[in-house]
Amino acid sequence: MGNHVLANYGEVVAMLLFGIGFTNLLLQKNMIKKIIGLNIMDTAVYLFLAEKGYIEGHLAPIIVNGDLSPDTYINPIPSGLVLTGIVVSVSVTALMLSLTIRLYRRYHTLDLDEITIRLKKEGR
Amino acid sequence: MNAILNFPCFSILLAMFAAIISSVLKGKGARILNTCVVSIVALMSLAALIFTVRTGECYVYVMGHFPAPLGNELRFGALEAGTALFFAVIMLLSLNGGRRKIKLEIAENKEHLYYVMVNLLLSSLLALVYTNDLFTAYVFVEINTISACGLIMITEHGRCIEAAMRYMIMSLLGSGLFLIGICILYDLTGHLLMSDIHASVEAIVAAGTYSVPLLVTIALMVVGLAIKSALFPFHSWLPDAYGYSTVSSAAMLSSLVSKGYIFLLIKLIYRVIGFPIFTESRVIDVLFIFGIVGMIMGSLSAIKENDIRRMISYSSVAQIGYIYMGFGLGTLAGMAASIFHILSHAATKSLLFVSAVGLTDVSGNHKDFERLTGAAYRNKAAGVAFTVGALSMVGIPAFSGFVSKLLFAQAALDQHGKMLPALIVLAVSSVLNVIYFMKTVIRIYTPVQTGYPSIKMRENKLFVMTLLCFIALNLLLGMCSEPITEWIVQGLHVFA
Amino acid sequence: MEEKMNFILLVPILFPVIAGVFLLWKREFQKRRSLLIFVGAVLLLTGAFAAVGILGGERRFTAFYLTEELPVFFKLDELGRLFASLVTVVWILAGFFSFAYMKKEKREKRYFGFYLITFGVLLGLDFAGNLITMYLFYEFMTLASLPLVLHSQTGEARMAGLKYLFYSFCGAYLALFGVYFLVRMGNTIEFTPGGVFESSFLLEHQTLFLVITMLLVLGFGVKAGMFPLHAWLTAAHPVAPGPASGVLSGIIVKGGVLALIRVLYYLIGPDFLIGTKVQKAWIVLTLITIFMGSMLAFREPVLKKRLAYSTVSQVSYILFGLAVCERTAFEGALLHVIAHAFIKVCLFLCAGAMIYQTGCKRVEELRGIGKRMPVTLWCYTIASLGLIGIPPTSGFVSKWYLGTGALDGKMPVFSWLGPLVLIVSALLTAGYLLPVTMRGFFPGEGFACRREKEARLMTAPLIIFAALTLFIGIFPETALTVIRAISGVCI
Amino acid sequence: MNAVYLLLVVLIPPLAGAVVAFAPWRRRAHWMCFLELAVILNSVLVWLLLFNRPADTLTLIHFTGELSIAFRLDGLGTVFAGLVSFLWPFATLYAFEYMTKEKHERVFFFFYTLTYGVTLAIALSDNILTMYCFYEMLTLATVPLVMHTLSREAILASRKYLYYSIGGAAFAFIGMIFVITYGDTTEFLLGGVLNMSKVGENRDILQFIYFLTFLGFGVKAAVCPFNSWLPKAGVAPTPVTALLHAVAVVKSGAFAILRVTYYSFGTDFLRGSFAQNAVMAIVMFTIVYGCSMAVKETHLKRRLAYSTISNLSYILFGAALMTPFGLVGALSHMVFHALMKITSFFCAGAIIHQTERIYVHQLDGLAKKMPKIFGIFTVSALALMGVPGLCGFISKFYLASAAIESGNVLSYFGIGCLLISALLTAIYMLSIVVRAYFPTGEFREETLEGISDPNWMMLLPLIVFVIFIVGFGLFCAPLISFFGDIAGV
Repeated sequence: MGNHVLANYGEVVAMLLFGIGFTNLLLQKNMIKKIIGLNIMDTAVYLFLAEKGYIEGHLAPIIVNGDLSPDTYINPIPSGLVLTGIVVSVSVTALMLSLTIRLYRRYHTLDLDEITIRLKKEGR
Repeated sequence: MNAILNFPCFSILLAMFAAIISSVLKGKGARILNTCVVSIVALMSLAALIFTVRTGECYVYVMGHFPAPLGNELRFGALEAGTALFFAVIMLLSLNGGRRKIKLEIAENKEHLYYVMVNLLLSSLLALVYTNDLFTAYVFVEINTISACGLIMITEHGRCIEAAMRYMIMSLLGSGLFLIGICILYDLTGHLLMSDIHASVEAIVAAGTYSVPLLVTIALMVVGLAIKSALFPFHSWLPDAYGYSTVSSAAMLSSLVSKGYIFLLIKLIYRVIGFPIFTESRVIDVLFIFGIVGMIMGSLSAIKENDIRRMISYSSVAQIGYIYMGFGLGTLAGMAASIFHILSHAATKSLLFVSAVGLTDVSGNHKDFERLTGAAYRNKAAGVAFTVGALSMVGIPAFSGFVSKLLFAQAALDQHGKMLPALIVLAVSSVLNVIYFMKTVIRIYTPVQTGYPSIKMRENKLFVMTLLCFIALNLLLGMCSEPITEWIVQGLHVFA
Repeated sequence: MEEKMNFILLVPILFPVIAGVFLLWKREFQKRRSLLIFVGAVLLLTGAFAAVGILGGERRFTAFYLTEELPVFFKLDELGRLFASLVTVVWILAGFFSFAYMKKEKREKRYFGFYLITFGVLLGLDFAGNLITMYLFYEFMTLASLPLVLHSQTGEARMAGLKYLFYSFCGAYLALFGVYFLVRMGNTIEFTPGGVFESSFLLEHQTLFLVITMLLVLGFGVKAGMFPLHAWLTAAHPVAPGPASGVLSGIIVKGGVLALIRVLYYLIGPDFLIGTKVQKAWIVLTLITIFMGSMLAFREPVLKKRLAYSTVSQVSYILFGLAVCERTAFEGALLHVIAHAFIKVCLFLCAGAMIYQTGCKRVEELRGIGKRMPVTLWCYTIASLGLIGIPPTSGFVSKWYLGTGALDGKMPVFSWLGPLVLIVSALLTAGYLLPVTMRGFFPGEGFACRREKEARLMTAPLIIFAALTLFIGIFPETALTVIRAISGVCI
Repeated sequence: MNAVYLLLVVLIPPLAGAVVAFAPWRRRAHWMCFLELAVILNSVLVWLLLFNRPADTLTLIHFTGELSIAFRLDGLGTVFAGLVSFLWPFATLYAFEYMTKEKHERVFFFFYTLTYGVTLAIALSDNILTMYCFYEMLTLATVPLVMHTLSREAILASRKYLYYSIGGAAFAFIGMIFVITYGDTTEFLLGGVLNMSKVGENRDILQFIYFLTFLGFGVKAAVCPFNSWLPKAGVAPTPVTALLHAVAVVKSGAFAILRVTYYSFGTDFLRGSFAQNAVMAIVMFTIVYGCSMAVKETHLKRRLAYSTISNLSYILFGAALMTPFGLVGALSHMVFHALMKITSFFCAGAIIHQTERIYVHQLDGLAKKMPKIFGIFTVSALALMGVPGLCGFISKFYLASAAIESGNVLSYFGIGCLLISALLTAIYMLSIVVRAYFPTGEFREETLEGISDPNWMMLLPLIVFVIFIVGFGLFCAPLISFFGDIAGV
């Protein structure tokens, strides 16, 4: 067990980070902190993917010198996934931030629960 | 015939391009474009459906030039085509039914943006239905989330924004879990295409290795999708989001968005993990329990609710519980029943939302029951439609809800361990449904003297026509269920 | 010829019923006299029809079928004859008494209407040839006599009437439980002396039959005022008009007795009962009733209520005789049926006459009544003696038979306890009845009053009843021949 | 006759009702005549059908697989259809007169006749699914009738009615599923359709499910824990309470239970099981409970409603005996109780219509002013008590003898319950009669000025019913032997 953990420390770190991000997204009251949690979570996934795709001693999957042998490069697909994921994450973060700004403008607080309570009091 | 094989891909692309074009159009243009696009998608899906039902096969469409292990694929059989058709039809009807409210509630300079979101939603839904690639699925899940969020917050109502925020948070939690699940699965199998993953998973199971990671993966992905489709304990965002957004959004969210995720889940179960492996895992029992708890709790919350829209929303929670209970039964019949219920609930719930708005319109836009008293006399079409929807929810024969209840019950009989709880919860939940839906129906048919004006049917033709279509759809599902269930079973057979 | 004339059994039943319904349905008569003539004619005619039936030979008649298994069937046997003649005599005489008595009451038409209907129903009860027919008339008897109880329409009367109704139905339904079983289990429901069941069959279902019998006894016992369901009797009988309470106490309670004889001696068979717990329980109940009735009568100040309690006690003499299941006792019981009928009607009519004349209801108010109404009080006295059981009245004979029968019976305790209770009760009877006579004739010092005019229509029936009491006491063989014929086939 | 007529008799009433409700009518008399004629025509058609029973089945819609909506006329259906179609024209006639004082008449009559069609459909159902469908439909068709007055009380009552009925149906639904799955066929066949090889080890579960189904359908038949809707529903106009809540609706519940017991699960399968005992215990309790509540109740219509609760359980007692004789008893009480209860309800309705008195203690001395109504009421009261010579006695007799026949000790206690209930019936019915005929001293006749018997439209049905009550009481051998044929005695 211990061996496995040591051998795959990258994955372990990724999982820990994922957990941290997830908990933050779930439990933080402050919306900005939630968004940070979201980003930590996403980054953890990318770390995991990169770790999985990396092969010791191989090059990044960019063809240089016309070398087409697969043994030269690391697995390109995880890298592609990471890139795609980053795009998604960015857009989601942007949307979240814009929502946060709206709410802050309207209610002058970043605490989502407080906003909810205030809305309930308004009764609409 | 080859042209038809392109239709799924075309429809996704069409919707996406329409979204892009809409962003530069005025409100009216965007509206017309959207209507055309949805109709065309519906027609294309219909063609695909007829084609696939006739051939009874499943087709793989390769995107770009890379073949199987590397490239991206679409795959469609009867089930996918039919679902796509159904989604398009429901979307068209929901939009038409809420057209007036969209104009009223959304600022004029933002109307086109609404249609951008709708188009995006359509394209992501279609992609979820058709794709054969897990990572693509993830990307479209996120697109779906973003567009759904846009649909919720477009009215700029304070509660909508708050609801959108909550929705986003829950969704992101869900998609985060889903994503990490994909990654681990990829790590285990080395594939992203569903069919290939399936082969590897079978090999892994046959070898008896990696059983824990596999279980974790299944759990992560299922829980992720369950959160996104508002299964019971994860439903906190739902009532606000459905209750305060504009009606078309609410109808689409409840009948399409969550159903899209559920469809993806079915895909996951059948095509990625494999049905036998899935049924052997414990996850299925968890789903079953959450399903039946959701059935009861959703209805109980609905009974307490004093706001018609929120009540319908809570009813959605209960209905999603039904669907998950069907999954949880772990039989083909249960799965078929769930799929039928996806259709029937989508048709009924959007009908309810649309007609509820018709009722609140003639009650000074108030949604509490006190003010809704007698609303059915002021807006007759909405009253009738709401009654039909309610009866269907309650499970009165001749309406679609009855058939799904029948299918669920029959499916439950094959599963000994789960038979009695499933049946009894089914009955209890029907009783609860009766309580809140029939209470509402009686309320809206109780005449009182109010100052609210009534609406004549002539003044609102589009609305009435939409409701008629909804009712017809409901009766179609209820009366002619035989071909539909046959189609579902046939589709399930070629699905994997 | 016999065959053809069988429907004649229906005539005395239907004729008064139809006449009664006609009377109820018709508008008020112009003159009271015409009403009386009509009623009198109907009474006499019915009497004549009944006499034709009673005196004729053996007759059987099936009127119709309720269902295939349930014929409404009439049959005249010795027991039926006995009861029918009793009813006829008493009814006609009490009817004539009513003519005088009802002068002071309102709603005469209704009273006489139901009086006639009840007459017919009672004859039907007596003529009934099988269980269902009897049950049918048994229920109708309750319903038809209810308006008689309710007649005065005071709050008290209504309460009493409802009490009467509910107790009666309670009894009827208790019995009906047994009736269902008897119908279902037996080969036939026609009354056959000695019972219709094979003894082996009875033994096979012994527990069941014991339960049934107990229920039947309790159920029909209600009508006969048996403890524990006797409370209606003392409420209902006194509130009715005088003659009505007379016939209620004298005749209608005997409906219960008849029903008990029918089911026990003609369906289940007395042999089954002997030595069982049910028999013991029944005897205990009757003895309790006898004693309790007398005690309660003893401390009752209102005359009519006192008489009602006396009925409770006296009818249980009859039931005791039936419960012993012994021939002599059975004969005594039947004899007491006759004796008690005449005596109790006579007593109630006397009480009615006193109330009519003086308005006094309580015993202490009746001081010196003998001076005012000597004829009435003489009749009262004779009847009282009869009830106490002093020779040469009929009560003595019947009680003698009851007592000896009980002693002959082979029961360990009851063969001496029973007669003892009878004697104690007789003493009590003397205690509660004779004070009226004594105070009536010997009011004591300083009592002055004049003799009042007694209506002849009232005194005549009284005298006849008193005479009958004496007659049977002196010539008991007249009745006993009939009774022996019955007991001969039954036991 | 052709099986298509089966569909016809189901369809005529709703169509006629729709014509009445939506066509422009000039005068009340016109549509009244039209409706009455339509109802009579339909009843005549039904009776023609009963005498020339079509042998084949009429299938309308295929749901899925072997499930279909189909009509067929068999013995049990004959009884119920005959009963309903006999009563309906009279009830309609009565309703015309009664409803003169109420609003929204035409809508009322639309639903009233609609219910006729639906009830017939239940009677004519060929399989359990069809029956279930129309059973639900019946609830929906009758809700508007209950809430007719639209008072707050009526709304609450109809709500309760809906919750109870549909809720009950939800449980009955489970039973239906089991019959569909474990049966050879979904049709109704005397003796049951369960396939024992399929049932195998699931006997206990199936028996439990039968119990659930019984309770489910029992809601409409007002079985004890689920009976409180029935007295509440008494706020409806009297023709509704009389015909629907004493006959059509509640008897549909009983009919459904008879169907399920004798024709689907099968008595051989159930007899002696714990389900039978449980069911019988509940029924016995209801018999006594209903009567006791009736004694306590002072509102006239509610009292009759409680009486209905108790009497319905008589029918169910017959069902719970699970012998052919039990079926005979149940059927005869179904028919006879319908006659008796509709009569007493109509009398109550006539009293309300003429005097607007609704409580028992207000009825003092009324018999003098309304001799016909109270005469008829008395007869119906006596019949309900089970006085021999009236039809109530016959059905009770058959129930009791079936109970004895069955040899089940629990059923002996059932007889006891029947008799206790008969006593209580005597109390609550005769106290009304006594009150009306024998008012006490404080009563003043002047307070009843201007009250009289109602007109012929109300009286005619009552007189006809009374004739039948007495007639069946005195002579019912052919009817009983017909029931015997149905039950296969």
